[in-house]
Amino acid sequence: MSNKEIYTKPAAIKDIQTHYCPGCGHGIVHKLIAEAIDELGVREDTIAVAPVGCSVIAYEYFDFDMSEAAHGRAPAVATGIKRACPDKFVFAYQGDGDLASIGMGEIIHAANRGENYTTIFINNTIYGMTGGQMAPTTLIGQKTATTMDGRNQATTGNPIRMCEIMNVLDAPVLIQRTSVHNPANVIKTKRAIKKAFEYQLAGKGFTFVEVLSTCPTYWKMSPKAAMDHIGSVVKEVYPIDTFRDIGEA
Amino acid sequence: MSEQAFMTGNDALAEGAIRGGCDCYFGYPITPQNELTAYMAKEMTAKERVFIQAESEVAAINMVYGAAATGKRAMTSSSSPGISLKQEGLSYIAGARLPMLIVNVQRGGPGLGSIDPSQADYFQAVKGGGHGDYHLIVLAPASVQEMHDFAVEGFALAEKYRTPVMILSDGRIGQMMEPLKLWDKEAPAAIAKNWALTGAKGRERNVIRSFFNIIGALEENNRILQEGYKEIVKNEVRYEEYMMDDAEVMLIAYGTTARLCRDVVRAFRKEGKKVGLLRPISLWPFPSDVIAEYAEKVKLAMVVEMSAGQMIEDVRLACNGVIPIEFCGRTGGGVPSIDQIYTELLKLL
Amino acid sequence: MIERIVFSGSGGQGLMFVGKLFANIMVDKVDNITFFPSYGSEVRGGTAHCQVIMSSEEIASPIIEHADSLIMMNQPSTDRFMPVLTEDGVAIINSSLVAPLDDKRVIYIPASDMGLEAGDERSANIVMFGAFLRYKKFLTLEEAKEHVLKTSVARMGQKGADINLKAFQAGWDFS
Amino acid sequence: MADKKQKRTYILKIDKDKCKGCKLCIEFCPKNVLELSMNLNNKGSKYSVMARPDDCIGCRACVLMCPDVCIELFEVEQEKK
Repeated sequence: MSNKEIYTKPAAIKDIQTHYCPGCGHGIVHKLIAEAIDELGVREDTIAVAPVGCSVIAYEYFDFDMSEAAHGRAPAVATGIKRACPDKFVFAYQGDGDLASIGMGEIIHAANRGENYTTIFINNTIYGMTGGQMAPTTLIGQKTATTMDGRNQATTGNPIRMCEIMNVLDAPVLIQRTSVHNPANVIKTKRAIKKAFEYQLAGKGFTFVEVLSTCPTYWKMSPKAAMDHIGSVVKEVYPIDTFRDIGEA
Repeated sequence: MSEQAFMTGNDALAEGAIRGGCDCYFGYPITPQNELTAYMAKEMTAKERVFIQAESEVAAINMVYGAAATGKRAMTSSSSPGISLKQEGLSYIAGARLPMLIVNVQRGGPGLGSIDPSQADYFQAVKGGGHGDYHLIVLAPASVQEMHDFAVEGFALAEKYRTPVMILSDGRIGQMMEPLKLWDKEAPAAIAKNWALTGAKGRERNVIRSFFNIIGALEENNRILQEGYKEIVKNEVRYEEYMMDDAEVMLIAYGTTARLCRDVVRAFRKEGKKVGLLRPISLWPFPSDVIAEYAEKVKLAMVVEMSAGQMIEDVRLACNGVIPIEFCGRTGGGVPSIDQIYTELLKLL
Repeated sequence: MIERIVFSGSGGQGLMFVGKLFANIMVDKVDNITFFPSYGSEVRGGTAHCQVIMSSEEIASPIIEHADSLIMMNQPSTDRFMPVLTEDGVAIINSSLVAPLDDKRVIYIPASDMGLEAGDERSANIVMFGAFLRYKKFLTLEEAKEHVLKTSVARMGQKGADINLKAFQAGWDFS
Repeated sequence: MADKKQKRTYILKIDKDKCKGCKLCIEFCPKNVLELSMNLNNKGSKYSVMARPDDCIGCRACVLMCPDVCIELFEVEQEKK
């Protein structure tokens, strides 16, 4: 009697325990990225950029060359890397505070230049690492450490929809929002990430995958309840959709 | 026969960086260094090297960080307000121990200030500028020739110590044209960079970072930085002595004001007065030892700066109260005239 | 030897061009030379100017505090720089655009009108340049014309260069 | 023909020391195969165990939802007669 492998740990991720809270979506996305890199055979050509935020030490978990970037500056760092080494495979991993707040300028301009690297954008509607403060993506009414009574539109504005903002730019070739709130959507997220990577490898240009993810700790929910919350509430504000896909053209 | 040219300081610096092996330039417009960016736009593109006009100074320095992380020779240039914006990135670059070249063609401040020449960014350049315990190697050119030469050797110097190198110039040297000899040899050789991000092929992965979350790891990184700084202090102090042999009075100035002081020295010498000039070329590491030695020989020193008095603090530390240290300067984009320096020193004699 | 020259006019009158051309010609003929353009805030007040210093000794500052020669194309330039002209200096002034002064140091030349006559009023800067070089004897006519021709062809083609040569000759003959 | 109808059997290999006990695998399993251990792992947390292996249909839901990459899935190959 022998065992046939159906799923084993991808080589591009290290065999160590992450520091993420139990049930945090970061781990799921890390795993999907590692799988895609393994399947595309680019681990030894990969240079990735980790952001500031909960995933600041993503470089501890992936087994390929990585650079850390200052808060919000990952698109500029990735631009520098990719322009210096156009034959390398480059992606930046950014959270919503990093990308949609302090790094809004960098991401818009990297996208607008059509930089040929991939952005994986984790939207969990909150600042996790700093203790659960309001993010630009925080939902109206969502309670955070800095919106104790719930985010108030009148004083803090509205949730920023990054895919929709990206979609007014001419250069990006793939703009897609996915989610990891159930197995079917995890599979779709994996497909989106892999497609984005393939477009980059074919030199198509800027690719952007926004992944709706959870923060059970600061949403004050169980991991499962947090996943269900995406399905019932979060995705109503952030529609799961392919906003643009012109990479095949 | 070396190649002769007649260029502005900004252009000469740009050409020096190119001949020094610059692979990637990232900039953002700001006067009075715009010619440098424009020169790079033309020449780097023509040579199929990397040129990007970034969306901000912040982005430009972080693009440098990315390119430098791959082991390529990367640089940026700006002027005072823009250099302030780059401090975040510089601190990260210093912490991550990435070699790179940064140019500050100083203008008046604080704030938006003016576009006139200034030396008011001395503190920022030599005392860190950004957060954390770090230094840049800071070179202060006093001529178009030095703008060129320092850029040529800047990358190799940065690589030798895995540290950023800053060329601290000002609007006057950046804008003026002078004859110079262009570097006509191969770019100074690069040092093997086994730390660079090139893809983890046949080796353990590399990580470039300034974040160390394990207790003691940051301290260890800082210890490595400080060891490197000790080496730099030991090996890289640069200065020029002008008529200092028998000097009884020592002028101390760098860059534009040092040029003016040479004229002042000559004027006093014509009258038989023993005035000399000590010109720090490396502002960090600062030539403290040589200044301390002269403090034992001269009876007075006067520091001349286009600021309210910044380098004078390092001169005072070096002299340690042995002699009186006087100051002559102008702020806000004003440049002292030779007459002003002469008159102020004459009053002290 | 020291010679400190200010070229000044309004933006577009080509004084920066002439000053730079002059400095580029002289760079091989003198021990030390600096060229300094006005930039940014200095341009305010209606003058775009540049300064050339040539000296047998090293040059401390590229900024002129006392000028030996002025080439002044318009009224604001004249007003601004006449006060720094030395006692025995010379000012070449475009009388087409500047009111006459009672000053022995001034050479008046109707450069704009002469440029128009040469084929383009924008060649007035070259007229002034011709008059300046003839007066100062830095170059022979042939040498000067060769440089003007070469630089003008590169910048504006043969037709513009022909006009510039005509303008230069007119300036040279005037002084 | 009898072989084809034979029920497939799966094994979930769970790295108990990497498991943080978030229960996503348990909650998303359509066949209620997994449950939390009674014991603690070396991080002091309860961890997922394959409590009812016979019910596993190899659908990968647990593998997909695991944020800690600590579940691997194998199919037990029956020996051919």
